[in-house]
Amino acid sequence: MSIHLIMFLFFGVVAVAGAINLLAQSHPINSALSLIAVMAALAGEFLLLGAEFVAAIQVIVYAGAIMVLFVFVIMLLNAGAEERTKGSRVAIVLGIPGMLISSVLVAWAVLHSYGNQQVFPSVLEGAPAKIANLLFHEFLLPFEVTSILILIAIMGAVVLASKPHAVQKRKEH
Amino acid sequence: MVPLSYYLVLSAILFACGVTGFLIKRNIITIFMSIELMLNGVNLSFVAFAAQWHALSGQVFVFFVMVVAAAEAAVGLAIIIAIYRARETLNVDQLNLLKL
Amino acid sequence: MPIWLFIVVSVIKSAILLFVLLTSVAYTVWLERKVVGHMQNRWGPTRVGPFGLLQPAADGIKFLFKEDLTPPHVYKPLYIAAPMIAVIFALTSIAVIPFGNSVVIHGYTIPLQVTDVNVGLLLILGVTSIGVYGVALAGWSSNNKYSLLGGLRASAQMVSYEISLGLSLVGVLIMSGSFSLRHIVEAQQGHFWGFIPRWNIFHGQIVGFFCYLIAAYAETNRIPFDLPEAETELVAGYHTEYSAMKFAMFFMAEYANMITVACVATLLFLGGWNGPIFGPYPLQVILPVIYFVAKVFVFLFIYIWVRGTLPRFRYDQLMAFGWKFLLPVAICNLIATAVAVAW
Amino acid sequence: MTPNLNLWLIPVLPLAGAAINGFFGKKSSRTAVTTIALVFCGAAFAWASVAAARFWPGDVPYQEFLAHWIRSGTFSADFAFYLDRLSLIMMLVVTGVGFLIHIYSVGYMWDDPSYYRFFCYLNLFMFFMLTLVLANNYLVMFIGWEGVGLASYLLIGFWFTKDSAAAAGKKAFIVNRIGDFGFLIGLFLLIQHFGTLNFGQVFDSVTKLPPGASTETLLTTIGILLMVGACGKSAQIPLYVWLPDAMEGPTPVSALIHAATMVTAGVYMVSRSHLIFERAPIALTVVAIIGTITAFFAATIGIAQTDIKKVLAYSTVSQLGYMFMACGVGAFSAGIFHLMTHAFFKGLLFLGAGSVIHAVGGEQDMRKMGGLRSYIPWTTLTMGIATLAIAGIPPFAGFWSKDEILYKAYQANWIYWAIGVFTAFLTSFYMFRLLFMTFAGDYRGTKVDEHGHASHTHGHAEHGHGEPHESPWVMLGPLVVLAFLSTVGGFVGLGNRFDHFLGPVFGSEFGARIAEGSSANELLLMAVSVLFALAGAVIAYILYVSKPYLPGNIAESLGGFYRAVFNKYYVDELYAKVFVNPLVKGSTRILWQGLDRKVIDNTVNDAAYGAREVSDEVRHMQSGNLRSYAGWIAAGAAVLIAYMVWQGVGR
Repeated sequence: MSIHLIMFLFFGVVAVAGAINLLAQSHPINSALSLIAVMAALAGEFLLLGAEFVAAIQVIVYAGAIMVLFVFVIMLLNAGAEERTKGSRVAIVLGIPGMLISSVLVAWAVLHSYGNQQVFPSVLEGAPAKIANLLFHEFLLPFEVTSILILIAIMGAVVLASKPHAVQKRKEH
Repeated sequence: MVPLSYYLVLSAILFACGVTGFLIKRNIITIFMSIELMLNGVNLSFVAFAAQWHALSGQVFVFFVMVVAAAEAAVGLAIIIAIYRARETLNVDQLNLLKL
Repeated sequence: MPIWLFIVVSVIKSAILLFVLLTSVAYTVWLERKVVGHMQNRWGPTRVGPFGLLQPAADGIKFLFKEDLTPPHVYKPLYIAAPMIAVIFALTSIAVIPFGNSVVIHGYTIPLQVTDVNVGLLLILGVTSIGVYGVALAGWSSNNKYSLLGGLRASAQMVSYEISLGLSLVGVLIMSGSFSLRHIVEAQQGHFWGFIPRWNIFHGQIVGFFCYLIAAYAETNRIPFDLPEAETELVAGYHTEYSAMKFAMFFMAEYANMITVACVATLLFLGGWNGPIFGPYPLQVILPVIYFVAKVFVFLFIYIWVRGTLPRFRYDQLMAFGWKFLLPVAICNLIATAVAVAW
Repeated sequence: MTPNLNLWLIPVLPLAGAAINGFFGKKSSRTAVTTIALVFCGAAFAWASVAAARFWPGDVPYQEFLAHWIRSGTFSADFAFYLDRLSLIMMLVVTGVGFLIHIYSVGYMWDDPSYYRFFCYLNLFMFFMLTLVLANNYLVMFIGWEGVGLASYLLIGFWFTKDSAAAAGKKAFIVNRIGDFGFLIGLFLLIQHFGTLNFGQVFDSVTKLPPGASTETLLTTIGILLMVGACGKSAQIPLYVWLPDAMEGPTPVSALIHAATMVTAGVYMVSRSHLIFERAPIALTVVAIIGTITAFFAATIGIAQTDIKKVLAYSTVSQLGYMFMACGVGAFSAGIFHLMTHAFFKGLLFLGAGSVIHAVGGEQDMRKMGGLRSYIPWTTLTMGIATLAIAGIPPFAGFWSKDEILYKAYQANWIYWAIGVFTAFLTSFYMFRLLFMTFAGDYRGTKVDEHGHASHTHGHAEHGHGEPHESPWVMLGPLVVLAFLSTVGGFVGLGNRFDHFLGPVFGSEFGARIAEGSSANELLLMAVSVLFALAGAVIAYILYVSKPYLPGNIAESLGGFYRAVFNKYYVDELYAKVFVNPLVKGSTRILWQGLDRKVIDNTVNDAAYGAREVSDEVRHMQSGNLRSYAGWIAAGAAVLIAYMVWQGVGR
């Protein structure tokens, strides 16, 4: 067992445990914390794969910004524990088996076609400069488009989250 | 060295957990978090493939996924706040009318 | 270097660093009380030891032996985890900070740094951004409206100012072309016209420096941005319900964060350990460390100075300042730097 | 090389006028509309004159490229213009006569409520006609060809509230489609065999084709198909029926479109394609026969018509027949010569007829006219000149061109000549009949002011006075100009000058053939045709002036034949029985009740019904519950993934 495999298993177990805990917990703040754990573990996996920059950004953006937003909203709305309401039978009858079937199929297909191919992370260095080069040359258009997406998202968020009478007031001015 | 398929299977497990969360959770915020979990699972696949094929584009894609996730979180959480204001509940089983 | 030796050296380095850090945290508290006292025409601590120098030890003992009170209505797991999260992430980030050149012992080159990672700066940013959970969760799990408001304010404030913080650093990154703190410091060696040091603050990043300074004050919840714990409004904000060692952990986290911020500012803007180096070999190793510590001290002094001078912002002023002034300035600085470097 | 002539301006100027009037005319004053229409049309004429002057002498064709249009494989068609001596004549005739008729229309249409619409259409017509004339390939020509059809349809049905006008417009449009169908197939054959529609390239390829039966068959087929198109546009047998009905349009329209310009497009197209026809003798013979028969046939109908415009319409058909006869015997330049003079005198006749109708307040029946010479002297004078011209009395324009055609026809085959001369006699007869019935004798119309409402809905209702009255000078001016042209227009053909002028276009061989004819022979033939024309005039004088009771007696004695002629040989009725009714019935039975109702409607209804039934069940899926949607999505994804895995493994 190489050190890589051990690390992989460690982070993988943390990630899966976090994901399952996300499902098991009834209080959203616990789910959020589990999700942060998953993200941190995934950052570790990224490091193993040689993607240092992606790992750092994963922590900063996902764990440090997006999840803070989630926690903030949970705190703002003072969301309590989940109620066990009778919702949809379809979700259980169709969804769960569908999900199981597809994951089994995907896992089988992946094992079938990739078998024991090894990953050599040391060859590929996710150096920020190289990624930036790619991002600002080959992917320049998508990059600019996402900037517009972000702008629209900001405006949408401001409009949606403003209280209705505040919007009304702003219109009157 | 770790086989590529391990990463892919881990990614699939995380994705499946996300889907399950979407199916069984009632709290709309938790459901939203399940979506983030799915996105994370996909990101792992991207990075693993990038390492496998020595193509940095895979990592670049992770950035795009993150940007989309951030935008989605901003708008989605704003929507959740708006819904909560109108209905005073976060339970999706009770949010089944297609209007506020 | 064999692996066992590497581990041993790392452990020793970590231990020393942790000791130094905790000590300096304690004495930063002392320094603050002393300086603010003098600013307010008081003496500050004088009773315990000469000049009150043993006051930190006395404080520590008091914290340790006080009753650790857990209110009954709190959400316990997070109530306990929150101060730990805060202090752990505050101490972690010091690991990647280099505080001097390398030492050569028995032919082995040992960098004065716990670990040198390529993306060291990003690591610090990531770890500090995780640190906000400590504050936010403490506020939420206390189940107290003052604490909750403190936690909400903290999370909103830190998410808002983190953007300006990051953008103000990008200017430096563009100039040095690396995320490694060691490289950034090495890029600042030399002088202009023989006497002005080639530090980034003198190298066009003066605006970036002040942006960073302001955003960092907000990130560490220090005056004038200490809204999360504004005692005149929120009793004590997020740590209203905390006492004894748990409270001490928040205290330590706050001061450790201050030190980290001061270290980063020194490394990025003030040339790190660069300075006039002379004398025999041991002096050549020790002098840079002294320069580094001196610069960090200046920073900490400014922190305390500001605290003794400025009043607190109102919350809406804080948000307006962050989004409508600081962020545009940081972006302009970034654009200007990029244009200058590209030219 | 000739300097850049900016030919594109010539069609585009009227288009601009049409656009401005079409978009803004409704709110503008009549003066503004008039100004726009006249200025743009006049500018086109002016620019055409300038271009002609700069192009002179123009023995080398001028081409102007404007834009790429179609680029598909090896085939290409461009927006490009082509100017040689043939299109030069056409361009000048179209812009010149068109401009005169625009001026005339100002007076004629002044009281019409849709004044701006009229000028918009008229300018639009000018645009398409000039595109047709100036095109450098068949495709651009086809645009103009279809465009003038459209303009003609719009203008015939200008008073669309009147049923007969709307029906006449439709008839013109549909009959023209039959011809266009042939034209299109001809174009397809051209593309198939030559891979281009450019005039120069097509004619190059045609001349390079090896002689032989297959070449002849191909060119004959193409020629006959092109002739079918020409038949439709130029109202030749069997597709002439739309032209008399087209007289429902305003009289200036009849003058411009259905006498002077559009109907001659077929002649122009056949002349333009002369290289194809010259190598296809059978097609050429077909052209000649159709032309001859049409000329004679239409003339006989013209004798018995009482409507002043109908007489002129059949006369137009007949004269067009002459032109085709000329083309058919290979005398293309003679055909174009007649085209030009015909544009002058027939335009004049129609405008004069319009003036007459205007004078008597909308009445078109010649039996209710008479003695108008004292009321409208200028119209009488100009109409008289035009009648002399069309009848072929020297030295008026029609004599020269008609004589040229008859001479050429005689050289080809004396039967053409015989029929042609007899037709000339008939022409002279019915034209003088028209003249005498209208202007000679005493006024037979009622002098009360009911005429305004009697037959026309257009703007003469305001002229509520009983006396016939002379038209305003804005109408008489063009009449005078055209009368002058009808008088002297023939002299350009003196001594075969016209023939020589078009020599570069139609090849020198015709010049040679002309030279070999003896002038004595020509003079004899000339004398014969003039005699016949004079005979027609004299007989008309006897019948309609000195012994006005005779025509009725003759008509009675002829009995059935007279009725047949009077009813235009029942051709319309025949067409209705043979073509139209079966088509309408078939469409009703099979297409409407069978296909449309049973197949299409039922399919649509059943689909809608099925959709309702299915969605009635399926809508239960749409519970509004987010998690159940997620369940459906997960199940669907499972199916898709299973399919993809199966596919992947199957490979």
